[in-house]
Amino acid sequence: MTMTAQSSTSEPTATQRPTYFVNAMKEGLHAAMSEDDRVVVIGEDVDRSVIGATRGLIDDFGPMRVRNTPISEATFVGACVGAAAAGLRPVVDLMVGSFFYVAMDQLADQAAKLRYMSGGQVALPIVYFAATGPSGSGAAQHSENLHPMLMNVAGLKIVMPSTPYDAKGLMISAIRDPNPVVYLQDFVLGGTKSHVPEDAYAIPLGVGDVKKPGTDVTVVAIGATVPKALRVAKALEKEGISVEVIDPRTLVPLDEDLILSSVARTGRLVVTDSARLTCSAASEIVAMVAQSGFGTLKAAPQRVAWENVPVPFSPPLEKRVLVQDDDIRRAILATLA
Amino acid sequence: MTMTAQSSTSEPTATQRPTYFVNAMKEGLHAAMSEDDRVVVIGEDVDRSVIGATRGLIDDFGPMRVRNTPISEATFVGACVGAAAAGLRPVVDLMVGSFFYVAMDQLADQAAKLRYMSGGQVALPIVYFAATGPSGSGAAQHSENLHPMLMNVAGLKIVMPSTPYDAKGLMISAIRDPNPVVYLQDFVLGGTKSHVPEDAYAIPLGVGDVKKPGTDVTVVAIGATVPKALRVAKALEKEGISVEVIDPRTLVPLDEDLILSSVARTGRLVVTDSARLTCSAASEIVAMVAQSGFGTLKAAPQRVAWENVPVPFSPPLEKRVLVQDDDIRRAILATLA
Amino acid sequence: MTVVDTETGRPANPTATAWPVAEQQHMLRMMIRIRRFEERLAALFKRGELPGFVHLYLGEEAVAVGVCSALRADDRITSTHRGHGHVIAKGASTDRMMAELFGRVDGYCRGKGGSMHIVDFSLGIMGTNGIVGGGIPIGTGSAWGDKHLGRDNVTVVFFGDGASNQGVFFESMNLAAIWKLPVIFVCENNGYTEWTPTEKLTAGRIVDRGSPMGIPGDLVDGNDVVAVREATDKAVARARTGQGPTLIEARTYRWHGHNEGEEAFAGAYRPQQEQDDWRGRDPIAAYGHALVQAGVITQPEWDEIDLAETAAVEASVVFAQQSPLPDPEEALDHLFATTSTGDLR
Amino acid sequence: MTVVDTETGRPANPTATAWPVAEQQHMLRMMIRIRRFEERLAALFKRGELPGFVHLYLGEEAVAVGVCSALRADDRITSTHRGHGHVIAKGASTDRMMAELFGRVDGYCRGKGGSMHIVDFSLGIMGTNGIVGGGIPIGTGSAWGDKHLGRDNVTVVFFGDGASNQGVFFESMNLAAIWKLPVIFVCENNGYTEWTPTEKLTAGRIVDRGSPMGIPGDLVDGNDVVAVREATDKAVARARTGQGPTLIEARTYRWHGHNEGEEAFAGAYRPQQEQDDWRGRDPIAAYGHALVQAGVITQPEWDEIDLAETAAVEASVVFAQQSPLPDPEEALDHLFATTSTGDLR
Ligand SMILES: Cc1ncc(C[n+]2csc(CCOP(=O)(O)OP(=O)(O)O)c2C)c(N)n1
Ligand SMILES: Cc1ncc(C[n+]2csc(CCOP(=O)(O)OP(=O)(O)O)c2C)c(N)n1
Ligand SMILES: [Mg+2]
Ligand SMILES: [Mg+2]
Repeated sequence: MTMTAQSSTSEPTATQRPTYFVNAMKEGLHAAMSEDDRVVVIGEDVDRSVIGATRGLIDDFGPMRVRNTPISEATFVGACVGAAAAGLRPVVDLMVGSFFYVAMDQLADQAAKLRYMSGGQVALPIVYFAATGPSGSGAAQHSENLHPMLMNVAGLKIVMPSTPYDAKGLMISAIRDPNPVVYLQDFVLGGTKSHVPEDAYAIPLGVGDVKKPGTDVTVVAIGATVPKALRVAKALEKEGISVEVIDPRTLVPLDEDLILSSVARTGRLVVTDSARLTCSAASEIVAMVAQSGFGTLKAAPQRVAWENVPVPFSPPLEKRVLVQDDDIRRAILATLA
Repeated sequence: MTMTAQSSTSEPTATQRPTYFVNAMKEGLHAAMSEDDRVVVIGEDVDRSVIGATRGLIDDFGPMRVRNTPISEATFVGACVGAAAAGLRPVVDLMVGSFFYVAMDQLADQAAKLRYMSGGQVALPIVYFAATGPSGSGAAQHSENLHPMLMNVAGLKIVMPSTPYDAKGLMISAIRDPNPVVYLQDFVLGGTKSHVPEDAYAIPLGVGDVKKPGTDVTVVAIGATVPKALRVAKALEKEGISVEVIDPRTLVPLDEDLILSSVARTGRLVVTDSARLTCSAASEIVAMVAQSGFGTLKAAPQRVAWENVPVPFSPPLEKRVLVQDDDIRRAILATLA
Repeated sequence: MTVVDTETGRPANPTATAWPVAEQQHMLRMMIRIRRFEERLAALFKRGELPGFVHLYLGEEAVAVGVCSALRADDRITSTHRGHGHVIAKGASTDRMMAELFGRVDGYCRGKGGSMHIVDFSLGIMGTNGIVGGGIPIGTGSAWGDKHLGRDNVTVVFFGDGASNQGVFFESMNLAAIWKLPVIFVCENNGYTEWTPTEKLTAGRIVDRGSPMGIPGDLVDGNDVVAVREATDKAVARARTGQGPTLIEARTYRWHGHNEGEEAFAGAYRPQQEQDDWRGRDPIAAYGHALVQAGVITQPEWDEIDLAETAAVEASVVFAQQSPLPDPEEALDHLFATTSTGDLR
Repeated sequence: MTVVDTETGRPANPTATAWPVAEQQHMLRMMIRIRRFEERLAALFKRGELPGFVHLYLGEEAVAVGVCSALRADDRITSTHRGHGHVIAKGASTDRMMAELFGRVDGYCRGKGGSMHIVDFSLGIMGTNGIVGGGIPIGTGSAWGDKHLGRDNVTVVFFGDGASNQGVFFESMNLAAIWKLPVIFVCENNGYTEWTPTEKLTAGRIVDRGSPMGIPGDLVDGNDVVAVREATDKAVARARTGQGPTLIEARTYRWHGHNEGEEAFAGAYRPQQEQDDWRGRDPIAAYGHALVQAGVITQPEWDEIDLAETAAVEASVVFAQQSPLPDPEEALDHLFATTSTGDLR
């Protein structure tokens, strides 16, 4: 847990520089490609990179290890299964999270299941990453967050960092992991900046992080809702309410112990998710705590997630659908009422 | 709610005959095709019907209204969007639930969203149905139940009946509904039999059904787990434990009031789902009650669902992964401990 | 030969079949409308006045107009992420388009859709689409619906060279072929899939991809509105008379980036010479001059059209800016229909 | 002309290139092994001894053997729901296959996979597949992996006529064409997609579907093992020497139903005459007699092979029945790897 502690509490050291989230991802990719030449990155326009995480990698690793694909998501997502079995360690840039839909069979029915169906004959080290979720009027077909769906598919690890520091360390772990990993960069976080060490480091999958310690209420926040929860927590601090903010960082495996032990101390739970409410990660975590930590709950656990509609285009409509600071604040206060 | 009551409590009347589940679905299809000639059924081998729900319809409605498609799920699922906008009321037999994966973009990103994205300009009356879930050693790629995923996709109504009576009435409502409806026939229920009225009747979407009244514990059961829950409830009756078994019948919209009011009476909740646990409908319902009915809960709510692995082939392995009567029984007793 | 227009007695465009003068002028007008609309969007985007991102159609106007001018009002189209030209050519109101792009309540989708989800079912516009290839099965299904219901409507499916590598393109051609559907697959090959040259991603000629299924392919100069129109006329005739689908590949070029603002990060991925050459083949200038040459239109008339369309686009911007933003609570409307007849308020 | 086998001095099969006698006998043996294995499964299924459902390969043996006999041990295949023949031809143990089909712990997947998920990576068998078309991208990726890693392995992707209407087939051909991948697409056209005649669902000839992408197509008699083998030899040579993919369409016929037990509900969907004609073209009888004719094998040797293979299949049934069912707790194993080197226990 040192690494975990470090990520949330450590002061920037000499070797750290302020780094954008997408560049932290790139540093992770670069480190993994440098340490293992079986690591290849493919996707649409990965040479120039629409979102940015692969931009410039081609200069160091060439067009065979940073390779543009046709717009054939189902095929290149599935091709990585065969390639991984043949000995590559493919990393796929799906560009935008919504595009996972096009490749869902190859992802959920092939990549996720082949190892299990074969009785463990093969390991499939593959990373599927994308910028995901709302980007600001990206509209319904460019704003989906599929982690709730993919959590229901056994066989995929799911990573969803909220800081540049975590983004780099989790990218390295995701690529080193011998299993298919879905790595989701919540779109709006891409341009956030914080201190990141220059050299490579790994953050283990399945270890959550206490982004802010607190005693009165536990807020589990996912992806883009983490900075929102932290803002709200800091504001409530002034009102004498001590909020603990936990970022699971990986949704599969999920650090249930960290969440349960926090709730055991605070007795109050809010889960805020960067996804539609129904069958969301927020629902899963609330249900998990309700079942395994019922005795420790002093008040009704609260879910804060998107409205159950597609993400609309117009700014005021989009704002109405997505999670706002005030929604989190109200939910926290509700657990204290 | 008379219909609801009727479905669970009414004695077979003169006009009712013992009917297999798949044949009840067929009666619903037949009634809907008879009342509206814009209703067409397409899918792979729907003329002869692999599962059975469309078998023989071609004799009454001909090859243009009961039409075989190539194995191109993404395309014929999406084609129904255009056809519905043009004035047809397509009903699609996807055959097996797992095959939804292949068509996920057209289902979740197009059919589910076009109406909303267009600001309500169009209604898309489409039914997508399939035999779904484990069928007995169908193995990982023929045993998926996708209702948890699809519940997270706003814009699809989701129907999952547990009795032949409900299967017929809900099929008719699904086809009459002006929206895309996913209708899931949990595979193992296909061969179950009960009394079904000969003439057409509609069971409204969004209205759950109390399959067995009780006072001590509320069990919400979904799809294939309903008969299991009823067996367990009857057995516990002898031990002096009164279990209320609720079948939501439609998961979107979900009859939250029926569930909350039952828990308000019993104070105890078990939700059993015919799906993997993580982000399942069971998680959603437990979370919903934990948030909205916390004060009424006397004990930790319990989820009973599949293990978080693909469905294996070998019978003892499959049995270990799926929900068994004993799992439900243990969960009920746990809420009373 | 010189075809004389019976209405006006003026010689019609010699390069074209004998279309009425009014129709030829209309084709020019529609290309100009698209041009001015897109130019205005480029400026608005630079000034940060448009939410989200936009993909402009500048330079490709002859494809949309050549195709849609061959369609009836009750024919349908499905479009792409680069769809403004298609929907304008199919008759969309630039006021309501602009309002939609501004996210206003008078927009086509009341602000819910934006650039990639512009819909007007009353005009047969079944939607631009945010998913590459996403509209192909939908348009194919629209043709199936019309055929099943005994109508003689046709549906045009617009898509790009990049979309020609999506499986649904082939699946839909196969379905259209075996069911003999009245659908026309129009591939706009602008030489690039985002920032990658088409030939690096796409094996062989797209126009040939239907031939194994017996679908005739027609390769046309996408910057020649007359050539596009004539190819579409043939395809429409086939479709309306029950002879099934046609694949048209129109070679063209986009003048602007894949999306506005890409200069910031895409780098230079297209040779300047190539860009200059294509700009030298401006489909509007070419057609306009041909019409002047043929005496179908005078330069003043042409200037008049341009002024009028430029003014109309300005008016659309004003219309959009004056339209209110939607009430946030509207975000919860329109998910499910309660009656089958839509409920556009 | 008569080719003489250098080892034995006996004339080799005149219809074939000069393959060693042992190899020709081996091809016959493998077809017989598949035949006896599938016949046994049919009987076991009737007696309700097999969990789940099975799709038998009877009548199509020449395709699997013609193709796989042209492959090296380290070449790979992806297969289908009708895959027993493919994996046997690629060298799978019938003991472990049978145990898998019985759901026993000595099965290839320890009972987790069953008929539609038989895998042996050590033999390059990347899996039968429950999703029609599902194996096509996987095999294409396997070829990409080998090429990237500088190996000269080839991968064969088996699929049916019905699968040729899945989008991934075209997408994978396109990727294989632009990346010049060492993959061979082998379409087994047995005339039916489940219970529907192929031509009712599939526009044009499948063998032509790669030509727009520059992929050579080879249409062969799928009941002639020599023809299949020769076509595959050509395709393998192309693939190994970096010339890219080939599409082979093998026309054949399945003797049994789409799946065992279908008689109960499918009804008669294939003309009796058609079935009789194809059974009259038994690929095993044809090749066996050709080899006897050519003096490559004697009738007693042939009978000997058949007896041995029949006995071996019997032994496989015993092996399977004596293998224990897996411990239920194993259901929770094998989801995630802890090391990259697999962990088959
Ligand atoms: C399924 C899917 N994959 C990727 C994208 C991202 N994307 C948007 S446009 C585009 C390129 C499309 O190229 P083309 O079809 O040639 O159309 P053009 O932009 O050239 O008009 C891509 C990759 C998308 N929107 N949908
Ligand atoms: C994606 C998907 N759709 C449908 C099915 C059901 N199904 C299994 S086999 C089959 C027919 C396949 O026909 P073909 O490809 O010709 O292979 P054959 O059975 O003739 O060997 C179908 C429709 C499936 N398994 N997967
Ligand atoms: Mg293009
Ligand atoms: Mg077949």
